[in-house]
Amino acid sequence: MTAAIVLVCALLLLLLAVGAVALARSPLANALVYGATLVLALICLGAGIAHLLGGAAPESVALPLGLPWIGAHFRIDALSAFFIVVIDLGVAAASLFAVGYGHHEEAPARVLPFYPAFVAAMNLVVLADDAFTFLLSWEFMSLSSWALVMAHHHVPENVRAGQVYLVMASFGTLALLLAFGLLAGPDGGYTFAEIRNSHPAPALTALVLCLALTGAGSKAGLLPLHVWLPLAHPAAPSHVSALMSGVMTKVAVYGFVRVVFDLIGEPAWWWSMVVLALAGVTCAMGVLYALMQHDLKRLLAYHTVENIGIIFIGLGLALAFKAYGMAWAAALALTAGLLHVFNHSLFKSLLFFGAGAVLSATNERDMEHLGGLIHRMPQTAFAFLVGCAAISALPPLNGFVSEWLTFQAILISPQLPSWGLRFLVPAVGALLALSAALAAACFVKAFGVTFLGRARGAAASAAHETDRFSLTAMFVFATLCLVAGILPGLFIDALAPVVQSLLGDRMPVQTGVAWLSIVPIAESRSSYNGLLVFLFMVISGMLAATAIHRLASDKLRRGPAWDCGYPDASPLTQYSAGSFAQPIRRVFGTVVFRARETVAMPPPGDPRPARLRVALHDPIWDALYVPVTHAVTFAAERLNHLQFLTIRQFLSLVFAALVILLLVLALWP
Amino acid sequence: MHGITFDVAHMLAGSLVLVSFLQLYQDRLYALLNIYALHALVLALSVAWQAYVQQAPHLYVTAAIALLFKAIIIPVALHRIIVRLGIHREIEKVVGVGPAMLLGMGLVALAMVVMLRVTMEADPLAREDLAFALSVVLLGLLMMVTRRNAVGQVVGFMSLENGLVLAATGAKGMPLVVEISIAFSILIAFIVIGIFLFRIRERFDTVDLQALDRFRGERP
Amino acid sequence: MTLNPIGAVLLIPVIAAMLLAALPGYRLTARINVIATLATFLVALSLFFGRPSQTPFFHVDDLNNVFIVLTTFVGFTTSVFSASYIGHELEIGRLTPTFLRFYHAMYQVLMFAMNLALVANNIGLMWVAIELATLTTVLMVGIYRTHEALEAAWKYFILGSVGIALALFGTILIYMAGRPVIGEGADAMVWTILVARAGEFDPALLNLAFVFLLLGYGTKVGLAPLHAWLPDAHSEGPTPISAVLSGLLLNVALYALLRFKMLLAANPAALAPGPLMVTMGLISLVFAAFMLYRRRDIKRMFAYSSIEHMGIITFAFGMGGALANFAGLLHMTMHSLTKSAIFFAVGHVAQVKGTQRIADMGGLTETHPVLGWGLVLGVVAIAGLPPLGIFTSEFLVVTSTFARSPFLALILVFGLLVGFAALFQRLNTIAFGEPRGKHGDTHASYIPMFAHLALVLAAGIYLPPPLVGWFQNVAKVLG
Amino acid sequence: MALIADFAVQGAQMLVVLLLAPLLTGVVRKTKARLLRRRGPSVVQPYRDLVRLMRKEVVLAETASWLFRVIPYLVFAATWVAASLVPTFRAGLLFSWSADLIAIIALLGSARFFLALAGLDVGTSFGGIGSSREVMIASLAEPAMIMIVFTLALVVGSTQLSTMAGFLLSPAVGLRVSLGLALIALIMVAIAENARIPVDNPATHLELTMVHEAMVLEYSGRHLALIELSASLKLLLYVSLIACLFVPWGLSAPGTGFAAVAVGALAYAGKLVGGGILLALFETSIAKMRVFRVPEFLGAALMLGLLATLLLFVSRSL
Repeated sequence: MTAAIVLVCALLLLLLAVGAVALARSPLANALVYGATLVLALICLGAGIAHLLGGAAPESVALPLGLPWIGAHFRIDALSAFFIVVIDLGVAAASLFAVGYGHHEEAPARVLPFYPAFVAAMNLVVLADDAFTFLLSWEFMSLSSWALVMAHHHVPENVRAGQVYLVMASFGTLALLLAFGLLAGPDGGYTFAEIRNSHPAPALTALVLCLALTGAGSKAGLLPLHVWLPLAHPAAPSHVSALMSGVMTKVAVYGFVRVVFDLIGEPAWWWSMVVLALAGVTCAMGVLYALMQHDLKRLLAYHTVENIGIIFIGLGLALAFKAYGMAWAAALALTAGLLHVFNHSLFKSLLFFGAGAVLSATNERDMEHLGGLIHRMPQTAFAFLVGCAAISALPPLNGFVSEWLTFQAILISPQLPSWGLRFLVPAVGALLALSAALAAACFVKAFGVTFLGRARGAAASAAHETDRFSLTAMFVFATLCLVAGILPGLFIDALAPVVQSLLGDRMPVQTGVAWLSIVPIAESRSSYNGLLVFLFMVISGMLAATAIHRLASDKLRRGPAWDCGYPDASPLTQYSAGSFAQPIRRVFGTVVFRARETVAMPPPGDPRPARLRVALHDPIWDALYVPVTHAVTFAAERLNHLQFLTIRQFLSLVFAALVILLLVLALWP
Repeated sequence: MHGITFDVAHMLAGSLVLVSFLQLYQDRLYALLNIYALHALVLALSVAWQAYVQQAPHLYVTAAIALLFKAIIIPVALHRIIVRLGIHREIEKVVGVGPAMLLGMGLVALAMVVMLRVTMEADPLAREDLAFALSVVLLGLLMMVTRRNAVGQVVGFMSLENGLVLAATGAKGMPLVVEISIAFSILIAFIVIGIFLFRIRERFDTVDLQALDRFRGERP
Repeated sequence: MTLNPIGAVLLIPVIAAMLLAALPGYRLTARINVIATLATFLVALSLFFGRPSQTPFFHVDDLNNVFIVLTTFVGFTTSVFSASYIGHELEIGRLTPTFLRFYHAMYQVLMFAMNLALVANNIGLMWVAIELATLTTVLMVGIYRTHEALEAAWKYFILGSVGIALALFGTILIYMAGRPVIGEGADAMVWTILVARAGEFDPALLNLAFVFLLLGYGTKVGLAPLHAWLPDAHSEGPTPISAVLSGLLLNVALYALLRFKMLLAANPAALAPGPLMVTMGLISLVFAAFMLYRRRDIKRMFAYSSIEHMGIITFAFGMGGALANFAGLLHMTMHSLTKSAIFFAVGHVAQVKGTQRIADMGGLTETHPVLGWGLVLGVVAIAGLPPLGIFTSEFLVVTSTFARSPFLALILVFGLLVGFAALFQRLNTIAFGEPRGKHGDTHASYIPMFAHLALVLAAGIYLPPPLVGWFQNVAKVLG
Repeated sequence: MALIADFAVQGAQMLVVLLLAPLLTGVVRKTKARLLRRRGPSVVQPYRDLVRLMRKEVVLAETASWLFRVIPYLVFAATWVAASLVPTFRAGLLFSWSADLIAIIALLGSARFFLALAGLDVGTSFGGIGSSREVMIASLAEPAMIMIVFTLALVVGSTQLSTMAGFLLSPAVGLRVSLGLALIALIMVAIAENARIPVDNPATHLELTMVHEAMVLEYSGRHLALIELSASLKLLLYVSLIACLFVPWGLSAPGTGFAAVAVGALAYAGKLVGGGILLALFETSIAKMRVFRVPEFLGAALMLGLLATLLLFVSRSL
């Protein structure tokens, strides 16, 4: 039933996409398309939640499409249902946001048709139950999102972003193609059922893991395959950026989980080493990249990379525990990972909505020209602040819960027999802690420079609060962030069937625990109660406020800023994003990005301003992608000479071919 | 089949290969043309002999074509073209005579090896004929790629084609042989006319390169 | 004979050719051209429902049935396209009425030749037909009489004739191989008989024959390193001809190659043609993929992409096995539809921009949305992105190969990726970004292009069972 | 009935930390003054300051936003909750399980997060200096702290403070290298977190050397009072954290009677005073370091923490 509902919705979405081509020009199109998408997404969402909470059995649908002798198989189990929920929740909010935001779109005809198609593709990916359908939907998802990235194609960077994105995407798809090729075997058992039953050799499964990691990782933004992400996500319209960052990367995670936890059977212990190492590095590097950014949306995109790292830490730990048959621990780790999937989809979408609101209000993505927006657009500022706090893993919001669970999972690692893991995991933990702290720093910068202080430019000082649809979308998600933060038990229990189906074990039931707190393993070991912490803070804050206002003074006088007695200087003397990040840049950047600061100080008496120039190098781009591109262009150059041979020379090629083949024949045994 | 017919056919085919070598050896255009005429003549003879051996009268047509068209008309026509276009008489080679000869030897050897792998069931005449034909074809191709002038290359192509006709006629009872030989003669005629029309003095290439350069500057 | 669809498929073009050679006037001739091709197509469609019994000269089986219909269909759509395209050419005076007459006649002759090659049951006849087709296209490539056009035609002619010669030698060898078993005379050239008895042939002769046929017909297929004529011919001839070349002629040549591969497959002692085809296929693929980067002429670029795809197809058939062969057949069909659609788009693009230089095009989706998006869709299809048909075939090729010989699959994937990047790099400059170059207008006919793309899209989502059935049968025979 | 008692104890704990915090600050100041041969203000001076500040009116910069006014309460609330969750004189309080050590660190993190935002809110250059340096220090201090938590949690098998304290009391612990390293690291972190010398100087008002003070430069009146109070709460928190983890003796176990509680209280008071004096000694015996030496200082702490964790496996494996 659920599968059927979602399939029908996907079909309708595709039809909507076709229809959107026709009526893209009309003024109603915006409301119509996004409204319809919103409704359909809500339907899917409802179906998904029902299936997940109802604990319904997996159900399959087979359609006579795709490869005729196989057909298109769709199946919804707990895992798919969970990701359906994640996807359609994000989509619903994005559509609601877009109902208002869409009016600022200068080229709606380039967005409206592809948006529903993109949504449909994402839903289909998680439903697909055979390799062909899966990859078809997967690549179609890339394609439609590519079209959305290319929406503002007048900006050269966007075109480049589209190029990098599509190439990386098809690289990933090809990797997955190979993986499924291995799993399906030479005579093409492409349905997942067949794949589950075929038990390939360990060497093969190892290869499959690497390929799956490459394929899914390149879409999720795992280092070093993340390069497209910070280019492509900001290039798209903001509601699409929200979907790409908040939801599409999760679909990639789904792909990884499906293949590695479901399809290829028992993991080997060292797999987790690979995953964990990559994930840890991704985490730390992602946030460091983010700290160096001044472009609000790009900063957010890099944080997606970081959070993907956190998620994969959870998955890697789950793999490790699974390999050693510690199902209960694996359940904890996997739950942590999946919970973070959900949480990240919430606050990252929220943050991108905020960025979109700022963008539409100021036409400015560069933080150095923003500032003081909290005065102009207070509600957006509030929602964005909640998002920042959540993504910085501050209690009592939801980001903290999943990271806390991840830490709890890390703390079980000493019970692993493998020495490699015992030493690796704490290091990964350190990286996780580091990136959490740096993330907080980064969002102090993001929020502080964008919304606080004084306006750094005319655009910022003329900004207006965004429309009510966008605000609704933002506040819904802000509330969800809080709810998921203070009542994590409910969400953990909702995830139980997923974990159960994948690992055969689950975390202890949380809803029964006193005071609604969560207990991953045992109360004596560790527990956390978001609700109580929240209430404590509220109560004590209120107490303090009332007490002081009652007993002491509540008088207040406005005056010029004190600033150690310096006269009020221009807004340009404020700390900018660059200067805020400078200490951290000096600590980490000099090593990681070979950051160099050069000061051009004019001689005394020279009125010219002094200039500080900062040079950064992207280590991964320089080390990996530049050589590849060079190699390709070089080869192309070389081969291109073959274009200008004379006919005689071409004939000699033919002649040579003939002689060689004859030689082959002559030497043939 | 009895010895003598076989030996004659064998001898003729072998001499065709020999003539191909002679062509490789030439470095003057007129001489080359004469040798080609000889080539065509030998071909005509062997085709005629095949016609006689196989009692296949239609092969005489092919022989006649070979004699008239290839041995007489084409060489004459090329003569006039050379005069009219003032192509200078020296043949520029890519590789010298010696190496060309060695290559030729190698090719013939290759042809033999390849053909002799054919089991004895196929009748010997066919095998020998094919072996020679293949060598002629290869030598013709070799000539095309080692000669720089258009005329030299055309001659190369024509001798290649002679090899084909030899093979076709050697294949006992093969239908369409005559048609094929006619078709090929027409093809050659086209090439010759082409050379004349496009004023290709030195080499095929002259039509192409400078053109290619301008040609949406795809050079690096 | 006339009641027989085969006869009709062959006769209609001949008659039309004579008519068109005789009649003056653009509108009329263009109409006749369209009508004739339409008629041929309809007749060919009837083959789906009833196949005539095979004769020593003609036969229709699962393999060529589909390709006859495909050829006649693309022939028809192309004639529709060429009606609008050539009209524009006449207006700007690139083409004179006399040449127009010649062009239409030749077009029909080409159709005839290709149909003949497809229905021929006699390998000699097939050879004749393919060479006829080649020579016709040579003449049409040179039709603009510009220096480049003549030069391209000349190159095509010379390389083509060598190919012809090699193919003929191969054909003779096949006859020689067949004769001892089947006996002298025409029977030893009838394909159906040959394939029935191929098991008893002398393997060495078969091998030798296949080598020559591979090179001879391979020249027509445009496999590297025999490809040299192809890019020039595509970029210099009139676009309808480029469309037919890429869409049909390459297919026909490959079809001929397949016929002979079947012969070898039927003979256990003969060397497996697989390795040869795999090697040539991979060489063509990777080579063409790299060549795509430096292309500045739009038609040349797509010509190279044709080489690339021919490489993929040859590779697939070389790998053999039910899946790979099926994929190869599917890919042939999809590629001819897609590539001709792309050339339809490219033709109009070149007309509105007044040049074939990629550098002088830009922001096409902005200035000419329908044309631009059509082109984008075409490139998306040709790059093997879903949900279009080529994705299916590439999916099958890659997956089935990797399970069997990972190393080859890696090369394949590498080539695919390189080509992919190049295609989109160019597409981005042509279709997106700030509009560049002049944008004139043309009374373009978009129906053919979108008809093809619609078919490709449909095939990507749903393949009709009968088609699949035929292809699977053929795949089995192909070994 | 028992529940009410538990509530009472919990409430007492919250009050105790709130009331003792300024005293600890006072003690430290007094001792430092003594060590510098000054008489120094009396130990209750901090209370007086707080009261005075409370009474004063707030002078708010025109450019300040609503957030600027909310933040002091947020910071205070977060710090107070965190402080009241650390066992002082009695383990296993009613709500002690509502947040484990990681959560407590995270709570302090949120306090810092908002304080840093406050520094940026008014839009002055000094606020910026303050917050940017603060987050830089924090970005190193927090991971170091987490590594310390790892070490302890791996020894104890829990991140629950009460459980930890209980375990560390038991003889099962023995003497471990890792614990020593962890202690040193913890002290270093505590110094950094509380803006003490050598990382930062709470007493300075020399613009370019201040970190914490620069951040709160724009605050006045009751807001400033709250922030000062939170600062001393934080100091108290760290002292009692060290106390309950490394010198847990005297800590009354849950369920024990009044006597035990009394002992615990006395012991706690002793530990506080001791801690304060030690801190003062340390501060007077060392000079403040340049801001960009701080990363090295904290990096060392982080390394120590990691080393402690890894050594743990070695020592275990023995």
